[in-house]
Amino acid sequence: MAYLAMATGFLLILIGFYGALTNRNLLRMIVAFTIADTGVNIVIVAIGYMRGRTAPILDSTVSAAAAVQRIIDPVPQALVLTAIVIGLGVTALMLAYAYKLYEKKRTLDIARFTELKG
Amino acid sequence: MSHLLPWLTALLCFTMVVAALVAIRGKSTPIAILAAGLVSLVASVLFLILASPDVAMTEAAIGSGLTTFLFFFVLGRVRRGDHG
Amino acid sequence: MVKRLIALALLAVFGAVFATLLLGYTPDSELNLTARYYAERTAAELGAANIVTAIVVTYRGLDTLGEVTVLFLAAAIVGLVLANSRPGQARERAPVGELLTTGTRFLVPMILLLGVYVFVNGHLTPGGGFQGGAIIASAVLLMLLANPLRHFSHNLIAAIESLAGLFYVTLGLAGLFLAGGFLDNRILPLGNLGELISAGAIPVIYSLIGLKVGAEFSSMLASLAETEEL
Amino acid sequence: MNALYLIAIGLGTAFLLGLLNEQRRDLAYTLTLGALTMMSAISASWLVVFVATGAGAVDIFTAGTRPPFAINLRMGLTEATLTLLINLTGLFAAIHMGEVLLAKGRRAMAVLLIAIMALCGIVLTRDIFNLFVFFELIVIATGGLVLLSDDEHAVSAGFKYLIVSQFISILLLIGIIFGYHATGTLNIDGMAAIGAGGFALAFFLIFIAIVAELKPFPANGWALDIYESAHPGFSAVFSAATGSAALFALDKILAIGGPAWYPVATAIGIVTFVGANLLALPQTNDRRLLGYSSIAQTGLILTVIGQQDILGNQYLFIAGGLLFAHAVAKAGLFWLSDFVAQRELTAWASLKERPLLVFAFVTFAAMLSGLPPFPGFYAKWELVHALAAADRLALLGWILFGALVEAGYLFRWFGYLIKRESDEKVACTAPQVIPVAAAVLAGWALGFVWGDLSGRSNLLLVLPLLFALGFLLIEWAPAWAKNLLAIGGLSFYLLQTWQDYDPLRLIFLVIFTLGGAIIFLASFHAHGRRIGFYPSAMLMFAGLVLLIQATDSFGFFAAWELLTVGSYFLILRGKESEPHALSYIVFSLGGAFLILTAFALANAVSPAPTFEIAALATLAQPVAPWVFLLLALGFMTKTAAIGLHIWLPGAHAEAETDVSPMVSGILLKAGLYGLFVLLMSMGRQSLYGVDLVNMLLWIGALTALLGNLMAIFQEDAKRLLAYSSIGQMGYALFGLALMNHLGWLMALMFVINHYVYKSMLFLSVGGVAKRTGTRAMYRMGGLITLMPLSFIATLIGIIAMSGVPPLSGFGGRWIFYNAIMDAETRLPMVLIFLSGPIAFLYLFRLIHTIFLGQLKDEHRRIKEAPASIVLPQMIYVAILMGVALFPGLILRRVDAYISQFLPDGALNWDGLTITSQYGWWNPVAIMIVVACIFLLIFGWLLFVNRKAQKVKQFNIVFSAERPYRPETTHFAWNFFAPYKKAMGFLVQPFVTRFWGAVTDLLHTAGDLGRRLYNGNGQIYAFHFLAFVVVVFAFKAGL
Repeated sequence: MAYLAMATGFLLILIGFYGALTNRNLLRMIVAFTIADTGVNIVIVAIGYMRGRTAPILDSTVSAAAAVQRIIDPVPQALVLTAIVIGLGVTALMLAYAYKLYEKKRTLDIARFTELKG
Repeated sequence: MSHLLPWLTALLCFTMVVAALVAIRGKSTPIAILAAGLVSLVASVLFLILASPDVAMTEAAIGSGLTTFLFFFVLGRVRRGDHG
Repeated sequence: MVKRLIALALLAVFGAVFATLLLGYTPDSELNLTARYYAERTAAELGAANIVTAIVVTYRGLDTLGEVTVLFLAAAIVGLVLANSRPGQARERAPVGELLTTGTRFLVPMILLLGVYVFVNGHLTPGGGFQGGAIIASAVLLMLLANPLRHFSHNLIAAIESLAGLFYVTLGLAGLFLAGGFLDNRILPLGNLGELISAGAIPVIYSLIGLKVGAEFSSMLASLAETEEL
Repeated sequence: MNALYLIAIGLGTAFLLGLLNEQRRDLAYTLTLGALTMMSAISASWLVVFVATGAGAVDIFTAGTRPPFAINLRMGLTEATLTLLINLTGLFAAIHMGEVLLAKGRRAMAVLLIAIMALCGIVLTRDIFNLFVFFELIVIATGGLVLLSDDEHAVSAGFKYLIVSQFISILLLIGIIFGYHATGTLNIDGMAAIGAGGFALAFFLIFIAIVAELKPFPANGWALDIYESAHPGFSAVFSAATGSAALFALDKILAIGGPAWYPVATAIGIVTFVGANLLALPQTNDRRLLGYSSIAQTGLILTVIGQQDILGNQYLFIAGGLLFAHAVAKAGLFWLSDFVAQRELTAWASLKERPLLVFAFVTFAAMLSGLPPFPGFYAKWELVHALAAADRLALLGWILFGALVEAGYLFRWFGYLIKRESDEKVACTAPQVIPVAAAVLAGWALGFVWGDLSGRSNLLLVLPLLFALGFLLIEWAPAWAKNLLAIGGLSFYLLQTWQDYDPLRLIFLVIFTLGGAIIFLASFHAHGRRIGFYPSAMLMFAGLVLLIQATDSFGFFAAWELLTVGSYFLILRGKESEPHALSYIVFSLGGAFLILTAFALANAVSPAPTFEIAALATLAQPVAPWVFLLLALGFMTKTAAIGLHIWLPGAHAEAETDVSPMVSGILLKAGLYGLFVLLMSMGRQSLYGVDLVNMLLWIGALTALLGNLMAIFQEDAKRLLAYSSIGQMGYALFGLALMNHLGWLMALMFVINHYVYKSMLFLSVGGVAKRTGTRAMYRMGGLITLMPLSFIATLIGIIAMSGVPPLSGFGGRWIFYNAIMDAETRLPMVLIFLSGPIAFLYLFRLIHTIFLGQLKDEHRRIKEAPASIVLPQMIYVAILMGVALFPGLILRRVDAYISQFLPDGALNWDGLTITSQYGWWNPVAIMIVVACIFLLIFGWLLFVNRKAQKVKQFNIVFSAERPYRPETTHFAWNFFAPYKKAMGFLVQPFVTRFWGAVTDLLHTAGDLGRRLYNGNGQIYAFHFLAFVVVVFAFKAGL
């Protein structure tokens, strides 16, 4: 299951990369990046998954003493939380940029913003 | 129940890949945004299966919820003025 | 077309790299050093039932502080980027349906409450500051949808955001003086595992995070909503 | 104070700003500055503690838990220094950008604060995921700060940056999580303890992501756009602070990868260094150029990081020296660029009205080029030595090549600044000046610290250099006062030290000091304050005397660079000297790099902390000839041997009246001094069966012949003299390369004579040019009666120089011909004999065309040259007479001294008669004979012409049609046209064309490379991914 999830995660990353490289529309590029981000998150979570164990939350079913045998690795989950939020921050920023760029030239085609070069 | 989980996982994964392809190659931008949101949403279900409820909640609320709205806000501003 | 072929060729290499990683991956059968420590010690040391929360808020609290800062930055910059765009003029718009307006009045308090519940219980159950914050922001979103021209009090949002942030940093520093180090949650009594008032400062910090994140999301949404339609 | 306060203060203040009313911007700004000051103070206090106590690094734990279970930070000497650099850069950037920050409000200030805080975080953290978080903060903050610019393209630049950052952060995350899976920890030290062997692929992703933050060539198009369009206040942070933090991050994670990854870092670094410098060459936009230069410098430091396996405990000294020199200078230049209204490099000419800003620019350019006394100089020295010791010569070559290209465009830029015209006014406010001033001070302070740390002589404690720099402080004084001080200083130095030297060095010392003092007499003609002249000149003289003083290779090389830089500034002062000064500095630095390499090679085979110059004599065999070759080539760039001569004519001819004699009469001798030292200690060397000394002999002969040949076709009097110098240096080189006693003696005679007569001729011709307003000889004529003293000086100089009796030149020739008889090689001798008469051909034109013939109408009212210019000429006349009469005064002792090295063939000094094995020479007798002949003929001429009638001048030039080029009607124009027909092929500018082709090639390469950057952010993403693939393949193939 973890393999499948991880493979899907990698596939999503590649699909996202491909989209970001081939779509000239700014918004579509950003969409592609969110897909790649989701892919990364899946990969990270999948790495921490351990067959037959439960979420790293202690409650009536998982006591503190038995935790070591019962729960999955909590670290990747903590990292993913951070990664998701950071991803949103960057996406929001890129969207604001896209809006600003559109405001200037009334186009979303990235190939039109090439004044700086060389 | 548990023997169904791998099949469910496979289905979810397949859905995500298809949705991602739609988001990348589809003609319409709004559909692409929605497809990307769908990828996130399905991913959050996958996270639940992978025993990560915290991540699932976050992904659902932020990844598929807020992000999609942000996209639509910008798309709305941009599209209405798009005369070309 | 050439571009696509090059992209495919490049990504083929990355695909190979990823495939190698994937094939080389063997799931752990036991928790590794770090995870084992968290599994064994979190309850005793920090008194939090949700280990992920303990890690997020305390053990890797510096990351989370950075993460909150990322949102703060993003909100500030989105505001900055869009500050030069003229604010939307009051134009005649098709009135929003009454259902939405009434629904909003009814739903917003409920959503806000839900958000608070999520982050206050972050150390016990799944969810926490970020999820709760996002839920709070969705209430704001709903209000924006119901009345697009409502100008949000940026000052109020900014004040909530800043106060939450300041308290967060202060609590972190308090850890330096009162406990073992920056962001140590043991500045407050740990209480009994599983109770609402437990896990030291974790619920406080996570609530602050929730408020702050909610304010930041709201600020971003409001900034975007208030821009002029091009 | 706990280092966590760096983060807490930065963040806390940023959050606090949100509470303020948007209207209270002053308060917000004050808070921002206060926070940055506090952060700087914290870093500074740590630095003081580490330096004072030598304490080790301190680990700071968070969450009350030990790593690897919680994130920890580390504060050590390196971290303290880097965070201080970052915080100070941030503080001064905030001061610089005050206006913009106030206009944009508290949000912008908060973003800046967080950026600086995050940079500190990158430096401090020991957790790899935490590193990622801080990097993301930097990405977002950069995205915000780019927008502070009023350049509308900044938005697209920021977006391109965000695109690439997304790719980078995804790769980084995957690398981190697989690294975690393999090691079970996120702690960098924990990972390092386990090693990257088990997760090489994951580590590759981490590595490449951090490398990408360094903007490696060619995956850096986005960074250049940011440099070009962002606010310069922020670009300084982006270049100095972000670059430093990212480099340190890379250094940290390389601890995980271990030595297996050093070659990869080196390869990326050197490709970046050379590539970015080449691409900088054709740039015309100042900020983009600075961007390229920043990237190049980062590449260089990356190379150093990759070479840490051989640098040992010098690693931090070298990397730090390069890093700080780069950071301070680059920040300073970016801030300085705000004073310039337009973005073309040539627009910087507007700064030249402000000497202090020019000084700032010079400081920064010198720091970047690794010139003494700045940290980069010491770092370069140690780096080159370490590379040579480890036999990594190809890398060494590329580093020096890149450095030369960089120095080339920096000094070209400085040439624009000094020589171009600009109507723009410099607008600078106090808040903008403070950061620049701080950077200048920091630069000099760092120079002092690095000199102190170097374990070698601290150049900023060396008296002659301090004396020269002291002139900077008294630039407000009138020129005559400074002139007095300069003369006094030179004389004092001679008086104080002359006993310390052997006769050979003493001769050079006298020429450098007393000779300089005499030329300075001519400088009394200048009025006003003559800003820039005295520091430059004294810098050159400081370098010259230090050269004599030097006993080890470090002192020698430092002196060499000092005199090169000083003379460059002097030469640049000439009217049309911009291109010539540039080619001078490029050739000289190229030569200096060869010398540096030679010393490093020599030191590598005979390891010692300091390499004594004398130890060249005992150098082991396989290396010795190479050292010899490199040193000889280096010195010959200074003596302008044929092939390396193209900088000289313009540089000497365009220089000011009193500068020409300095650079010709004195500076050239530095090269000869080097050759003397070289041949004296190394003797004959052969490489692949070729006798290198024999090669020098040929070069000397050819230089003499071709230099003289080129001289005869000149119309410009000073150019003529300049070419003649090339020829003369050829003679001296030839004499030295004869490797016999008389040859050396003759070369020394040339050293003295050439100084005297070339200084004299340059002064007299300069005086004439000053009065007539032209240097073209065909525009002069008949000045003998109006400028009699100049005439006498010229006449004496010519007689002396052409080597006819009775003056000292003859003595030189006499020894010379004797020397040739001693030698075995006949063919180059023929060339040397040939060039003798050729010299006469051009020399007589000086008299014939300038002083004889018809007086030009417009010159009727001309007066004799100013007394201050004539006075030294008269001194030279006296010296020439003296040396001619009593050559033994000097030569005897030298003769005895040379006998130590070449005992055979010494001269026999018997009273006034000098005897060699081929004949004898009595200078006094010759003088008497010649004087009698002269008087006889002169008397006879007077007698014959006693009835001669004076004829008024009658101008027939314009009697008929107006010639298209009036000069063609002048008899002295193209005087040697017939010879030119016969021998012109010899003086075709082959060499000039060759070097022109080389520079064109470099430019073309740079231009082609630029096409890579087509401005499309998506294409830059392709570049990045392709870069990753190439590095991957490189690492796989390693």
